[in-house]
Amino acid sequence: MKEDLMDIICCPLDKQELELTVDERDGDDVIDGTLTCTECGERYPIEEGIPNLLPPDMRDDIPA
Amino acid sequence: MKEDLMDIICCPLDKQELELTVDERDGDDVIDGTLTCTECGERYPIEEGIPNLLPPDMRDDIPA
Amino acid sequence: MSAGDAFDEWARQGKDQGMEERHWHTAKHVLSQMPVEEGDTVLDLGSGSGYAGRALRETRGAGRTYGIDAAAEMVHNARSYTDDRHSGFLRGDFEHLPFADDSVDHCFSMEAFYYAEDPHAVLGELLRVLRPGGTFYCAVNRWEENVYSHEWEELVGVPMVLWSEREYRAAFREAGFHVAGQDRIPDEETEIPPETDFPTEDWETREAMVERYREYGTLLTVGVAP
Amino acid sequence: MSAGDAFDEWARQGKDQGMEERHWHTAKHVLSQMPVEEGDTVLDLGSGSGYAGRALRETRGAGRTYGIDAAAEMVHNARSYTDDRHSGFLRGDFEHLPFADDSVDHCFSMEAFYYAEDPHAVLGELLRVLRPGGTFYCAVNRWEENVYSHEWEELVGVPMVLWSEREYRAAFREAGFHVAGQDRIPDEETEIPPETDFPTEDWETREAMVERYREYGTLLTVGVAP
Ligand SMILES: Nc1ncnc2c1ncn2[C@@H]1O[C@H](CSCC[C@H](N)C(=O)O)[C@@H](O)[C@H]1O
Ligand SMILES: Nc1ncnc2c1ncn2[C@@H]1O[C@H](CSCC[C@H](N)C(=O)O)[C@@H](O)[C@H]1O
Repeated sequence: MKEDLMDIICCPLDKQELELTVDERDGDDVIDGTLTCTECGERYPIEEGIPNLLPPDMRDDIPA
Repeated sequence: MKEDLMDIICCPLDKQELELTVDERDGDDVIDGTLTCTECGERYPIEEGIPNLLPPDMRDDIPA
Repeated sequence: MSAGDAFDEWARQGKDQGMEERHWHTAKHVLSQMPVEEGDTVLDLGSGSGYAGRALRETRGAGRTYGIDAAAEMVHNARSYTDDRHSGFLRGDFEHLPFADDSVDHCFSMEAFYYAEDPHAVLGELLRVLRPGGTFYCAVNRWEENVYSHEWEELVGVPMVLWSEREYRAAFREAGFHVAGQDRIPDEETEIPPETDFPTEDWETREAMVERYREYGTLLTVGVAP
Repeated sequence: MSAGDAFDEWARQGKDQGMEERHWHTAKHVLSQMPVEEGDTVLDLGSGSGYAGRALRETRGAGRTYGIDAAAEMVHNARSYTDDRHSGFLRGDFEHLPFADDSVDHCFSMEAFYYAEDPHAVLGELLRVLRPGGTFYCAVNRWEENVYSHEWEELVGVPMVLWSEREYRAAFREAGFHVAGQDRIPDEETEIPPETDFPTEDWETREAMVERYREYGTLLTVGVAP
């Protein structure tokens, strides 16, 4: 995901701000990392450049 | 003009309410009459069933 | 000569019905998209023969439709074409609408908007009379991108607005409308003669005629009152 | 089986590209009507192969486009089809949009809305994320009036919304949208074999196939956030 997505994304549950932790990047493209809700603490993985912002109970695959 | 048009028409100049004087009618269809602005007093003719609500300075024909 | 005088003359010659027939190719598609519900009050700006109001009464259950036109003969003809008094007509100028604020649900206009002397005034008036959520369906086949429409001003003999598609959107927004969409509606029905008939009286090449009718067609801009 | 699982399977089989090809017949007309201006942020709900975002970047100068899709394989494929990182993709559920209030200019959705378990929730979420005046272009070819779409639920194996045109308008309004218009967009490109080839595997009669593609086509409902 391009880092400017941070301007507009939020936690799908409580719509609060997310904090980005980057594990791997390619310029301003975040390849691996984590988005953490600043309010509820829920964590959303970024894998292969794609943030997974499904509500946790819809996340069927094993998070990275 | 059908009389229920009175619900929504107004003076084209100052947008104030109009008062209807009927000279000839056919049921609720007003064939001949006058619409008078309750605010500025401007008069608008109804002829052959058709109200002429052009601003007076655009009215080129001789009013009834 | 004012637009009103020119169109009085047209109406006397019965050209209102010719326009209806030609414009219907496109107008029926435009009308069918309008979000008109049963009982709605709909305005037709520059109503000519008045077909739009009649159609919306018959097919969509509009409660009342009003055609407004500056030309006396147009309005007289329009009234004479229907017995349905819920489809009414009045003479007036669309830059000075004789309707109360928020009194109209939707407005349609076909091949009329570009005759406005002050098109911004028309948009301002419409925004005033439309209720929140009311739409303005503005169809014109004279506009910048349609190069074939540039010469009309000379033909009709009155000055005419010639905006681009972007300028239409900008002017709608400037007046306070939300722009919901913009589209070119092709005329699929005007007959285009075979290659061998060209040049015709009106068209140098078949290609140009196809482009004019099937590609450019009519520009529809849809505004929504906030 | 959830819609996500079904579509993961489809994406693995490369069916996302088949859908893109078929849906493009209609989608290009829908996209061209959207009032997208340079720099706008546009969302594609249930983005599949992601063609809509790519197209709006290339042809309309959209500033950023985001495709959201529940199926991991769809999103992975979509990302792999473009190097343009202003055309991004994310995995998410359109009933729980991960976007801030008023953060999106316009939203497009093709053949996806009817998979919603709670379609009213989708509309509510959209109204929240769209800025005032933002539009939702909702295109579906499964709806009540299109009788040929009724059997799909069985074929796809997941429950699917089946609203009438009127129900679409009512639900949009109930959510708080203004309804700007509604239209059936014909598919003029799907090839229809000559009379003598019927019945085919899928179609009893040529008439039915013509009705399905050329008359019903795809239902487009346009909502505008007040
Ligand atoms: N300022 C104005 N106010 C009201 N009507 C006007 C106008 N300027 C032009 N018109 C009217 O707009 C009409 C344009 S001709 C189009 C008529 C009809 N809508 C159709 O599709 O066939 C004419 O009847 C003309 O008299
Ligand atoms: N609740 C939901 N949230 C997000 N995406 C969903 C969803 N339910 C279904 N989808 C997605 O919607 C898509 C429908 S297929 C249509 C794809 C694309 N718009 C096209 O026109 O080709 C699938 O990719 C599916 O995974």
